[in-house]
Amino acid sequence: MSASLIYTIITISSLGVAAAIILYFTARKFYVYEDPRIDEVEEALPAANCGGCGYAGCRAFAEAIVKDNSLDDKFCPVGGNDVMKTVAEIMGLEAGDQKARIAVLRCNGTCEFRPKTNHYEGATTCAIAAMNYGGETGCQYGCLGFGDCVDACDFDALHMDPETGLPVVTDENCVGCGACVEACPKDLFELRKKMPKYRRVYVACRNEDKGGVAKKSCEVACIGCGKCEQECKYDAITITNNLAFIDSDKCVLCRKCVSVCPTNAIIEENFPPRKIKVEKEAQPAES
Amino acid sequence: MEYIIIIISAILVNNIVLNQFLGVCPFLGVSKKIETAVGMTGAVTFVMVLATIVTFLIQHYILIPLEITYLQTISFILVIAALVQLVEIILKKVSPSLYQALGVFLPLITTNCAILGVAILVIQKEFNLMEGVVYAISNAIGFGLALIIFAGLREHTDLQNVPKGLKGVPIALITAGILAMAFMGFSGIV
Amino acid sequence: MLKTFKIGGVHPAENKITATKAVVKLPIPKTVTIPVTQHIGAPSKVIVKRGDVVKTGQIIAQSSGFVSTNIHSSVSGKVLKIDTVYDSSGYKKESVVINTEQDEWDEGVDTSPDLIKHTDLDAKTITNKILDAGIVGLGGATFPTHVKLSPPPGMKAEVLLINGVECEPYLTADHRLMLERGDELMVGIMLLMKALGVNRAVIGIERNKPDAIEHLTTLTKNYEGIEICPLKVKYPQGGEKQLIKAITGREVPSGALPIAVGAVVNNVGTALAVYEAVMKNKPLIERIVTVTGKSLSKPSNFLVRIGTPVKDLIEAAGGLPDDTAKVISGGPMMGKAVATIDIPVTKGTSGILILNENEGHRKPVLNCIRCGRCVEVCPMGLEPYFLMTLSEKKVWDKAEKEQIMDCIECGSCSFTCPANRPLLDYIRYGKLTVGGIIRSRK
Amino acid sequence: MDKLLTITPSPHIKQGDSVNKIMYSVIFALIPALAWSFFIFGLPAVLITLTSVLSCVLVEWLIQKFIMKVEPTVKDGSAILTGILLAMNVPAGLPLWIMILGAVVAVGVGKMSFGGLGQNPFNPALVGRVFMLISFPVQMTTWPNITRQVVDATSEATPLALVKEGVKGGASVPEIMQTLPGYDELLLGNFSGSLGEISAALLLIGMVYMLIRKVITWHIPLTIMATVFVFTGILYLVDPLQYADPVFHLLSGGLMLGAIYMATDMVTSPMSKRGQIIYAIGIGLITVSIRLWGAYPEGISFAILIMNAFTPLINNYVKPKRFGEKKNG
Amino acid sequence: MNQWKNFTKGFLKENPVFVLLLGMCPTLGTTGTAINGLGMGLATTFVLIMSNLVVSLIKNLIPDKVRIPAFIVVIATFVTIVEMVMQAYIPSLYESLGLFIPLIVVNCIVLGRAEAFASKNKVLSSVIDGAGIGLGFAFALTILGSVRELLGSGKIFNFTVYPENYGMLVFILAPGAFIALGYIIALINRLNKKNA
Amino acid sequence: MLLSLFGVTLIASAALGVVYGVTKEPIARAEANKQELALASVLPKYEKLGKVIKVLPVDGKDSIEIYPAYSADGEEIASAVKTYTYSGFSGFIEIMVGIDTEGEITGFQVLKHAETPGLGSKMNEWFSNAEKPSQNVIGRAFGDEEFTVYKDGGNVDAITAATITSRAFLDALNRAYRCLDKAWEADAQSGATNQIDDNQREDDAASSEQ
Ligand SMILES: Cc1cc2nc3c(=O)[nH]c(=O)nc-3n(C[C@H](O)[C@H](O)[C@H](O)COP(=O)(O)O)c2cc1C
Ligand SMILES: Cc1cc2nc3c(=O)[nH]c(=O)nc-3n(C[C@H](O)[C@H](O)[C@H](O)COP(=O)(O)O)c2cc1C
Ligand SMILES: Cc1cc2nc3c(=O)[nH]c(=O)nc-3n(C[C@H](O)[C@H](O)[C@H](O)COP(=O)(O)O)c2cc1C
Ligand SMILES: Cc1cc2nc3c(=O)[nH]c(=O)nc-3n(C[C@H](O)[C@H](O)[C@H](O)CO)c2cc1C
Ligand code: SF4
Ligand code: SF4
Ligand code: SF4
Ligand code: SF4
Ligand code: FES
Repeated sequence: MSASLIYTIITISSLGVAAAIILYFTARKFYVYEDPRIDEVEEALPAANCGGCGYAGCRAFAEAIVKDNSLDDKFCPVGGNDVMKTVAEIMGLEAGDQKARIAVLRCNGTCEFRPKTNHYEGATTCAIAAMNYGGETGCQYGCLGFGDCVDACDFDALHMDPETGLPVVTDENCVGCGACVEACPKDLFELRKKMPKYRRVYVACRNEDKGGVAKKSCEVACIGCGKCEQECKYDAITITNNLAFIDSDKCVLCRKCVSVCPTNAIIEENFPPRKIKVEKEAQPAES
Repeated sequence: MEYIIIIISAILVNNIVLNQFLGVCPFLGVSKKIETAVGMTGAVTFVMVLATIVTFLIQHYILIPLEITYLQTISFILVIAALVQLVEIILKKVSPSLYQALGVFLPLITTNCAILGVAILVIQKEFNLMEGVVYAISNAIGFGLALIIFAGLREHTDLQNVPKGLKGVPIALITAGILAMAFMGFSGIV
Repeated sequence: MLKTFKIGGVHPAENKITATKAVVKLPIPKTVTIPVTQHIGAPSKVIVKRGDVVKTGQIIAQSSGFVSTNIHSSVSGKVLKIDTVYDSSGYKKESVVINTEQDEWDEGVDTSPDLIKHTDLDAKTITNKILDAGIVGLGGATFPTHVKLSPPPGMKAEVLLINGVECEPYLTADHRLMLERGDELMVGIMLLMKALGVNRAVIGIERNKPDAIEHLTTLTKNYEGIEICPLKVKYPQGGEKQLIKAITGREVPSGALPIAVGAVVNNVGTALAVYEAVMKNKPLIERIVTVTGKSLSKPSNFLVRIGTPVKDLIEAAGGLPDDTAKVISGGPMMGKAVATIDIPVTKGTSGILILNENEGHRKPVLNCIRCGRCVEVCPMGLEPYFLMTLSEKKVWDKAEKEQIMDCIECGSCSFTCPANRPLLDYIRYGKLTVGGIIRSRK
Repeated sequence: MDKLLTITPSPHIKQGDSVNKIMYSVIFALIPALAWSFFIFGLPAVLITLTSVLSCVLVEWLIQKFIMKVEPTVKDGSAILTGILLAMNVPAGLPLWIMILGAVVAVGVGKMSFGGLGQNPFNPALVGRVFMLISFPVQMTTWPNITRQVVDATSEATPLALVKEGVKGGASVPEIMQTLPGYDELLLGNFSGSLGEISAALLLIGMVYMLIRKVITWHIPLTIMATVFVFTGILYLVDPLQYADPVFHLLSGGLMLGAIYMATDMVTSPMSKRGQIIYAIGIGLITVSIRLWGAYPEGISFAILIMNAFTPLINNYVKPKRFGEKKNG
Repeated sequence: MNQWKNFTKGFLKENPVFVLLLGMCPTLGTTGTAINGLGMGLATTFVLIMSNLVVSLIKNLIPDKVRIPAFIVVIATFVTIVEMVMQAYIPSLYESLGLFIPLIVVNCIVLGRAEAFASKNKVLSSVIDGAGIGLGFAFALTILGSVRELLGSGKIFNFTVYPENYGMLVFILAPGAFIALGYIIALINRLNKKNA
Repeated sequence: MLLSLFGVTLIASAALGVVYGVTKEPIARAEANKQELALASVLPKYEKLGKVIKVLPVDGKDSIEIYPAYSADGEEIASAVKTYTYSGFSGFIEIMVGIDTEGEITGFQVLKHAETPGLGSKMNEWFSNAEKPSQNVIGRAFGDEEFTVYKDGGNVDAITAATITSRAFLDALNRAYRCLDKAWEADAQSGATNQIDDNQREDDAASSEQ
């Protein structure tokens, strides 16, 4: 028994130490330069080498992170968020302190405001419809309503409103990632500065047609009349190509422009109801 | 004949992943792309054979003579871990291209039950060294076969509209289950 | 065995209702709307302004690059406005709207019907005249013809192929043209041969136009170097690469132009336009348009001025039937459905097809059952079902590797799919995106 | 304009064939063989088939309606077809509750879990069959006695099983053969087996119909038959005492059913013709190997499932000839 | 950190089997019956707790370069101890778990926890972490074992629920393990999503 | 660095050695226990066991162990035979079977097997089911004929859908009896020496140990 105890100790210790020594010398002899950050990142990872990240082990994962210099689509299930945060620090990849943004839809062309002029039967994605023509209504700038943006949103912040045929942003969920901006072939989403209580005032239209034409195709189209531009004291509104745009970094939410717009193209959201109701009946309910 | 039985048994009948449940983590982990699966197969074959030889020698020339076979687990895992790292270091220097193809999978292999499992099974089944090597190679091939087929299936299902709840791992497991079911057709061949 | 291309292909019902209807010249409309993008390539630059008085055949928009061309007024009158107007693309395009006053032609245009057979012009001059006349391919792609006639350095055309296939169902414009304007066509071909410096031209015609084959075969006796090649009826034989394969047996490599195998392909309409431009100084301001459809009361072939509203054509063909579901600019396989008939005829308008409720709707889309029919019929040897899935899931790198860019958008795949999959819709989207990715890499 | 025009991208016309037509043609092609088995096995066969079809359709309908929440598409006939084929793969007299379980697995696991029609990598009916075979080996290999003179209802083994057992027991094949039905009977189906494996001739008639209707092409079924014929032929020439002759192998067991109706399932077989040939050769080889050396007397189900698993790989590496591709261009 | 949360996270949110998909081999290989699954789970729990304990104790004594080998030695030691103890006192379980006992040493969870948690945290949290994750693992194995046993042979923990004849053998065999786990994970994903 | 690693391994191995020392006995006891339990379950009540006899069958690689059991009065009442077969569905099966002096089976227990759960694995219950005489082997005597399954013209009902396992099981039993028979014969011939010589080409090497 004591003999076997001694053998045990000797065997294991010498195995361990021999392994360490051999490794040490081979490592020196076969040294290859590598980005030191790889080691650092690897260090931060749990070394479980489980392949759960989809890469061939922790080192491969670390290499991929350093090589791509980004953490998109990369996640270590063992380490979880904590580890990923550490990795982000090592890589200097922190999201910086950008201003919080939120997505708004610059189209209010609901079925009611925007009469249909044709009927589409092709593949039901906005991207494909947009490749083929201007859309089911007279407005070739407006929402097509097939929800590419909804599919693109990873945060459950968008859904299609079956009544209006337009996507609706759920303010609480939107993280301002911009996926919807990318996805919309009509470029209808804008990331605007996030204001307290999700309040915002914006021109919900992208129609660049001349006033008459625009109005004909959609009741709430911006006709580029310029009244809001004159009304705004903060120079937040500019008009280009018959279309007004409110710069969210300049807008102070005074809401003056809203009342002067002859077509109700400017939308205010999440404000308490005004004292005197200015025929706003047509506005869709806010989410 | 002995060898043929060992080979067929390890590859088809008692497939290491689908039947014996060894190496399931990499089977699920690196089967998202066919190319990765092929690389992994190469690496596993290499390490499995090497590890089987080394552990065989340790068992027969150290543990058994000293009557300390209860140290099997700890000494095998130590040796395998060191071996994998050694191979990795050397490969990186000697053949960067081979390293790119196989080496990146090496760390994953240390914690792959298949390697240690086969090393232990070779001892348990009382194979001699040659049989052990053949057994290791066959198991590696069996692993690779299952892995590559599975990778193909997963690339396929990833492009299908699998119901939301089953997307990803669940459907992969179900696919693996049906694959295992199909492989049961081979049972009894040896 | 009749010649044809080897891979894939389909045979839709031909429905050539208007094959026996002689071309009718339509009266000049009251106003014409002439978009400045009627061709592939850079839009032309408008050089007239509101209130200008223009003559028929006068340049109103100028070529703005090598791959671009001139645009001429098709009537004489006053420019009413320059505005954005819907065209068959479904988007508003910059257009010149002209109020017709009378039909006064630009100087130098020979409007007489006499056939002129001989000219001493050299290749360069011919090509320049083609550019001046604003000629683009009339086979559908509207690719500026002068570009095709100037092969890139190092490449040499060996044979000119004339596309008289007209494989699209319903359309008969080219068929009528071959029957009625055979001699002018032949001269046009001789001119193209001269411009390219080749001494052999082959006209490919499908066997469903036996009268055209017979007529042109007799004519070829008078023109040296021109042959007729009857072809089996199979869509999309008119596709450039398929036609080259069918006639010469050569395959244009993936991503390469026809010139890589020494071929240049032109449509019969293009050849006629070349004749008129070179011999008569007449720019491309009119074309033959088939107006057809099963429910239409008077399907016809018309000779119309560019810029004529499509509405006028339909009126002339008996008016829009009540059971109309779809109006298509072009043929049923490759044409574009239009949202409104208030659009003008452009250089690329080969036909106006009116589909009724029975044939004009898509059926519900089912899951792909992987029957492989789309693969079987794809003339490019692609796997449409797979390309669609890759486009749907946005796996662009793989789509590129699967040669999505080789798709010629013939629509055989969607046509044949038993599950009614919108294959080509997605493949087009994939091509657009992958094309963008490839360009941005360069 | 008072009426809205319809817009779709091109092409604007469609060929007439549809998924429904394809599925119902296969069902139609199966009718002779199915009717024959009803005649041979009587009421139990009818019950089994009804149960199977109804369960398959119901499972699909329920899953689509209540779990996936999409418009049910049972009308397309694929679930009915799965049900019929599943029934044709089991012995008449199988307890109905097993049949129902098999149908649930076939459609629920084998098909709907992957997203429904066309998305499944494995043949659903075979998933169901193999599931039943592994789970209920006893019931699945209890064949009703059809030699109607004998009164007792003990089970009768299939010809394949008899040969296999016999060879294992040391008898030589020619000896065993004498106790078996002749080729004419195999062809016409007067012996025991699953519902669908009793008459090679009627199955072949169905194949001809499907070939004419262009529902399937010859590549898969004929290659499988040829492979089996050649492989078993070679073995037969080597040792006729150990191995049965190739015609016997072709006509017995589920080979015909599998080769004609199940291996050809377009959803789970390769796309390109070259790929289909590789796939079919694989099925042939595996079938024979399992028949001769495996634990199961019949191997075609497993062989098809295994080659189903290879299908994505085959699709990945065996592409149709591209236009403009260098080879013989 | 909130120790209770630390403990319970292993059950659903960070369940090593259902969510993290680690240690799949024993998960599938030892769950033919509920009791085997439970046994395996507890054996692993023991190793997890002990190795977490020791690792967090010695974390400051070990230089980084040899950290992994040292951890492996620690883990392997406890695995061997479990092995010997089981062999001595519960030989029947030892036999039915077979190869999977020594294989605990390569279970990614164990090394992963040692590295990711124990080597960075205090002793108490490390032990709780080990216990939580380990019991989560045991919980998962027991569930899977019960489901397979129930469907396969009509029993749970050897207690007959319905006659064995109606059992679906496939669930005791390899394919059933994959399939059952697949559906369980789908279910758990759904639960986790609802809770989140 | 090396030192700390050395330290860890040192402590670890020491701990292991200690645990090994502690569990060595119980492990051995557990093994012995198992053996005893098996013996007790297959044999009728006995007082003490005799010397183990090892017999190497001609068609096997390993010897078969025979444990003769004696009653209180020293009379041999039965023997437990640890027998095996390689022809199971998954190969090796090891069985302890008790056979009394009349050649009747007093009990059996499957010690090791890898047969399919739910099929071949049912050997223990199947062949000892007292309600089904056609499949129960306990109480049956080995005679001139060996046990075979019905399918092969024999007299034992095979496990449903597991004929292969059943054949193997009976093969192991038959082997046990053949060896036991041999041992008895040798006993009868050469008295206490336990030396057996083979006249039915059964065996050539047999020896006895403690
Ligand atoms: C960017 C571009 C460059 C081209 N250059 C040439 C050329 O140099 N020579 C030529 O003969 N055709 C050229 N083509 C024309 C194409 O080969 C083809 O004839 C044209 O796209 C119309 O073909 P389709 O009607 O079959 O679609 C070019 C086309 C494109 C899009
Ligand atoms: C699918 C497909 C079918 C086509 N069919 C015809 C046709 O029937 N007739 C034709 O003249 N051009 C057809 N084309 C256009 C030709 O490919 C080619 O562009 C044209 O013949 C070149 O002549 P052009 O530049 O004078 O138009 C087709 C193109 C495609 C892609
Ligand atoms: C996966 C699988 C496991 C099997 N396991 C066994 C087994 O453990 N024992 C056995 O005798 N037969 C087993 N068989 C069945 C045999 O291969 C064979 O079918 C059977 O023994 C002969 O049928 P019978 O017993 O009904 O006459 C198994 C079959 C398969 C496919
Ligand atoms: C020629 C042909 C063969 C088929 N064979 C099968 C079959 O063997 N099993 C099955 O479940 N469905 C079969 N189907 C129906 C259908 O394709 C199958 O249910 C799909 O796999 C479901 O996605 C077949 C269909 C066709 C057209
Ligand atoms: S995609 Fe991003 S920016 Fe758009 S709604 Fe969703 S979270 Fe907000
Ligand atoms: S906002 Fe854009 S992406 Fe979203 S539905 Fe409308 S058109 Fe499509
Ligand atoms: S034709 Fe349609 S159903 Fe058939 S493979 Fe192609 S896309 Fe799928
Ligand atoms: S549209 Fe493209 S993919 Fe479809 S058949 Fe034609 S070339 Fe092939
Ligand atoms: S537990 Fe991870 S590979 Fe086996």
